[in-house]
Amino acid sequence: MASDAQSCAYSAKEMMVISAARMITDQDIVFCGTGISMLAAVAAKHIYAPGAVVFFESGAIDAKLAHLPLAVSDSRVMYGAAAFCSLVEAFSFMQNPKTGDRIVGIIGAAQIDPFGNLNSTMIGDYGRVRARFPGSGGACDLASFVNTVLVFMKLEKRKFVERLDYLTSPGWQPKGKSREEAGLRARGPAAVITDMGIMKFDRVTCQMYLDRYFPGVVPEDIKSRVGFDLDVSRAVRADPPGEKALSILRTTTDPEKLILD
Amino acid sequence: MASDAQSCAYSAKEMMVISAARMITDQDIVFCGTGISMLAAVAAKHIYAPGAVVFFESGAIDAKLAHLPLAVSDSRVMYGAAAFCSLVEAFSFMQNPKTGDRIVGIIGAAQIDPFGNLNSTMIGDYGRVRARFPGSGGACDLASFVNTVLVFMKLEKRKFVERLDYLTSPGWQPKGKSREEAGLRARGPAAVITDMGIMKFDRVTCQMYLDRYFPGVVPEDIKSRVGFDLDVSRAVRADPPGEKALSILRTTTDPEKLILD
Amino acid sequence: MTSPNKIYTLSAAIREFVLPGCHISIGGFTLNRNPMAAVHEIIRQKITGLHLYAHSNGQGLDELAGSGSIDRLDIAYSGNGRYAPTCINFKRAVRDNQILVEDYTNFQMALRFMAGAMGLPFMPTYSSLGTDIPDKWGYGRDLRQSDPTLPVHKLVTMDNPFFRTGSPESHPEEDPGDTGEPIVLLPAITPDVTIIHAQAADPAGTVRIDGLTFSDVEQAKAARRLIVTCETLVDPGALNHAPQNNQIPGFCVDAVVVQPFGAYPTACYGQYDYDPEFLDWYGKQTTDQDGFDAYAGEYIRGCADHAGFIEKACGKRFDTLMADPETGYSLEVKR
Amino acid sequence: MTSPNKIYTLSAAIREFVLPGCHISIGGFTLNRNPMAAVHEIIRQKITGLHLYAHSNGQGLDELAGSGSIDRLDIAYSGNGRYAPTCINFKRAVRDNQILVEDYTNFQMALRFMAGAMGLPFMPTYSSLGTDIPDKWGYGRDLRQSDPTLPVHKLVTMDNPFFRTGSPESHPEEDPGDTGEPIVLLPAITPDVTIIHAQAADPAGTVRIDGLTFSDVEQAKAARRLIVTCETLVDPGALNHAPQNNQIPGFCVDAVVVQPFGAYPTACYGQYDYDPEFLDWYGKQTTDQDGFDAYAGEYIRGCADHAGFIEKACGKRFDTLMADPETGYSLEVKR
Repeated sequence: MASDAQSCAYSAKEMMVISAARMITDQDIVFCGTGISMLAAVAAKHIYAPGAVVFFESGAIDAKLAHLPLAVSDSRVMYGAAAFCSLVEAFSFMQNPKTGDRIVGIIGAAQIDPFGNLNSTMIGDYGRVRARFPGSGGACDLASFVNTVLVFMKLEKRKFVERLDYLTSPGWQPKGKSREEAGLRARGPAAVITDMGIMKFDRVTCQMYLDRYFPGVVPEDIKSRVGFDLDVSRAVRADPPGEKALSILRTTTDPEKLILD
Repeated sequence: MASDAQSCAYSAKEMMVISAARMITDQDIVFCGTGISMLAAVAAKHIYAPGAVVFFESGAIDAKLAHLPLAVSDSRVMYGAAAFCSLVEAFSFMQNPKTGDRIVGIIGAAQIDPFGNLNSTMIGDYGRVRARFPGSGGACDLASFVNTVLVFMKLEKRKFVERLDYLTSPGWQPKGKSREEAGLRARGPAAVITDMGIMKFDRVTCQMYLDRYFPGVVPEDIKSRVGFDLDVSRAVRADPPGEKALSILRTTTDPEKLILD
Repeated sequence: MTSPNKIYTLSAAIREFVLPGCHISIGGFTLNRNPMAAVHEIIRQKITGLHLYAHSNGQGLDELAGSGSIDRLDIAYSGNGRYAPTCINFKRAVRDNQILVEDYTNFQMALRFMAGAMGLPFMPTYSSLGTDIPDKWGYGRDLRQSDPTLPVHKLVTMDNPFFRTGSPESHPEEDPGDTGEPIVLLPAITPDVTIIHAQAADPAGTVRIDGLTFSDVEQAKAARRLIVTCETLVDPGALNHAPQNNQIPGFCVDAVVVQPFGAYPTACYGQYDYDPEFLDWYGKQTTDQDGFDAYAGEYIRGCADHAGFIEKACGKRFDTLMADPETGYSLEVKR
Repeated sequence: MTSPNKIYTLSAAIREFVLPGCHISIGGFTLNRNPMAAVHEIIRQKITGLHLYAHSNGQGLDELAGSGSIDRLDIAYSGNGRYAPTCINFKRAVRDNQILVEDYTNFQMALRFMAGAMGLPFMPTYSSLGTDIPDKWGYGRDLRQSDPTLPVHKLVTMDNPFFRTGSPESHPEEDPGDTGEPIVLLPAITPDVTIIHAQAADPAGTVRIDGLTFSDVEQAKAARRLIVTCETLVDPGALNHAPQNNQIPGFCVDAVVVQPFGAYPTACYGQYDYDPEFLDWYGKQTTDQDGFDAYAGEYIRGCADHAGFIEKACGKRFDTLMADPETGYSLEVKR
């Protein structure tokens, strides 16, 4: 992790993006969805890991990303790419352990449970939906196959829940089974990056705990915004974003404030 | 079938090629292997069916075929093609009924039995091989999937046998089962084109019978060169190749006598 | 070549191949290369009862949901980039139980189209093990039993028969407790009709897609009938100079429709960009059914064809959407 | 980019990644784009005990069979166009029981590579039902049981679980005699190393194959290690102007070897043709083992590298093999 000593004013969204970007190295293949996930991937390449390869489920591999895409199908993911592939081929890079083990995936969700299982499908009962979300897209595929999954979540009690309305993407213990018992090769989520801090998962209990709280945030405030009992005893304060990182994010990655707005 | 009234001197190989070419129409998708099969497909396009699409398991679709290829991977199958595809995609066009039902396949074999089952793998016992042939290649795939299969065979007793040493490609009754029982959708071989005449298969008994004998050939001579009891009672004389057809074959299709030699 | 004539007008192609109640898939991905002219013609012809198969059709899906054209939907993802975290007409139609929905992942939907394209009954994957996707069915067993157009199962979880029990050193018979490895089999999709939009086609039906192909090629090959709308119809042979860039041979294609700007308001790589202003406006205009109906009445049914729709929806602004030749998208468009 | 350096000499790449006894696949199809320079380097380094997976490797397969490099072979087709109805060293090695052979169809071998590329344990197909292919195994059950590098079955025939029993009108429970529909599951291939030859690559490993790709892309992605020999190494970014023509991203590639004419004596589309005179001579020269050994001693081990081999085998005649830029093959070569 980079130690950006200097600090200055920044938004929670900027802190989230920088936090994710810090977790990406030059050796990684980064796979991301739309919105803040995509911003984090592009920011990682601009700030910390120019050698990282960003690829999209839409099939574009290592594009120039001269302008920020606003969807994974945006023509801006195509310009200057190293290669194109089909959807099947793109997801096959995840399912194939040779490449899947090197992929860092970044996704969001509507709900998360203590084991990092995710819901991005719906609230209510299946067939009697109260609120509908977009569905898995590639999130379940990613969470099933790749070794490093980063999850972006806004910290709200209705989002951090004891029990999901629908289990879209598997975490460390889907439906009470271990991943191995469920037949899943790769690991559960590496981190949940929220607007107040970063959660990780205990390797023994598979349960979420607070790993980092953002500067200016009190761990108990985070605990009170989670719908289950969150261990905050291990938490330390996160480094604020460095001035240089912020500057690159603002002037190179999203100068039009398309996502940072 | 074209009625080429005029006749002139021609070889048995030319008669075989013209016989196969006559069976191809403008609506067909023609799939062929190496050698005389390929010559027949290209001749069909040159003589009778310019609208037919020739494609190769190597993945070239509707190429110009400006020069005769000597293997399905020859760069001459690539020039001016309408599209390229992978091997998996090429064979998938056969397995998919929408396209597979329209494909006419032309193959050869080392042995054939009364039901049109083919051996292109080996003589002897598997594991104790007396003579080895190239193996299925795409022949079994073709014979499994497409509705119209034409087989080229030299008429010899050791090739037309009661019992195959190895069943590489399924005919009308593979291993004593109907194709339907075996799980095969498409029909068995439409015709076996030899150097002395053309065999077809009885729709009731699924057995081979002589349909056409070539000019100058006596049906009983054909019967004596077959290792099982061949019904020759229905045979009629085939039309000789027309002068125009022969001329196109010799001057356009294989002017270098690469296969006709 | 002596192939039958495949050139159709859009209205004739939709009328002949998109029958009420049929199973359909459309090409593209969220806000890129959806066959929007064809989607609008379906709405214009008031074709209903459709079963739509989509991995991630954003705009096309949402307009078919808003217009009441679809009854059933197999889907992986229904967002539309920054312009709709969840497509809004889809969202409303699901909440109001106007469409039956069955959820899959993007990989799974792509694999299902691939199985159809390959003439296979199913494709395997390890995706969705441990989730609600295998358990929650949008179409119940009774419906599946009575409707032969539906697969008999949403999916099937089986033991991988090639799984090697025990370690390489141990004898497998000593590991009776080893229960193997589960794997998911997904049923093939063979739509009655697929519609895709491409940059170019020739009269024989050879198709060239520039940029990403998404799952269009598999969707095209899986379908019983295939309509291709294209920006440009090129002369016979013109595409044969670069066969490596042509994805679909003519023998797969039933209708070729010349339809400039046929993907608008979604993007078409190398030709034009998506229209952020329209997509923003659409999102606000169609938040309720009355809003969608007003939009469809005025902008779709109120226009004779796609050119009329573009004139009304975009007008002179269209110039700002035209793609820069180097990057393939617009450098001028305000997003 | 800061990727590790992937540029290798041919001898270093073969030495590091092609270990004795390993499982290997090579790209190309009969007499086109076989990685012949690499095949010769394997023979030069006397690497033996290989398990080769081939759909239709003509020349490359035959030289590896003649040199005694391979012990086991999964194969679909072993001809070499007009130059060998059945590859002759392969034929002799099989007759003399020097290699264990297991037969598949071309589609099946391509599907097995695809399964490996997709990270799947198997792929289904309807091909080979009713034939000897499912019944005759080259590697027996005992060998498969004791050798964890082999799949536990050659293939598995199962009932298609999505098969709809009975007619749409009848209730399936009334058709107890309907036994379903068989389908064949083929085990994935994940070679320890795949070697392909391409027209171009860049230092990050991005690969561009011109002309047909055969099964090279699937073979490349299925492998644990991938060596790419290429006609030309291009500057970083040079291939990014046409991403649709690049088939393999750098993150799949372990070694890039610059090897001009690396497919000779097989063809390389757009670069040079196969060499009929050499292939005819090879067929006569190597009809017996002594003949092959003499050839290998003088032409392969007797030459330090591929350039030396070409000089000896072809010399000035090579000029007549150079491809015409319009057609991609030679218009001068005598066939």
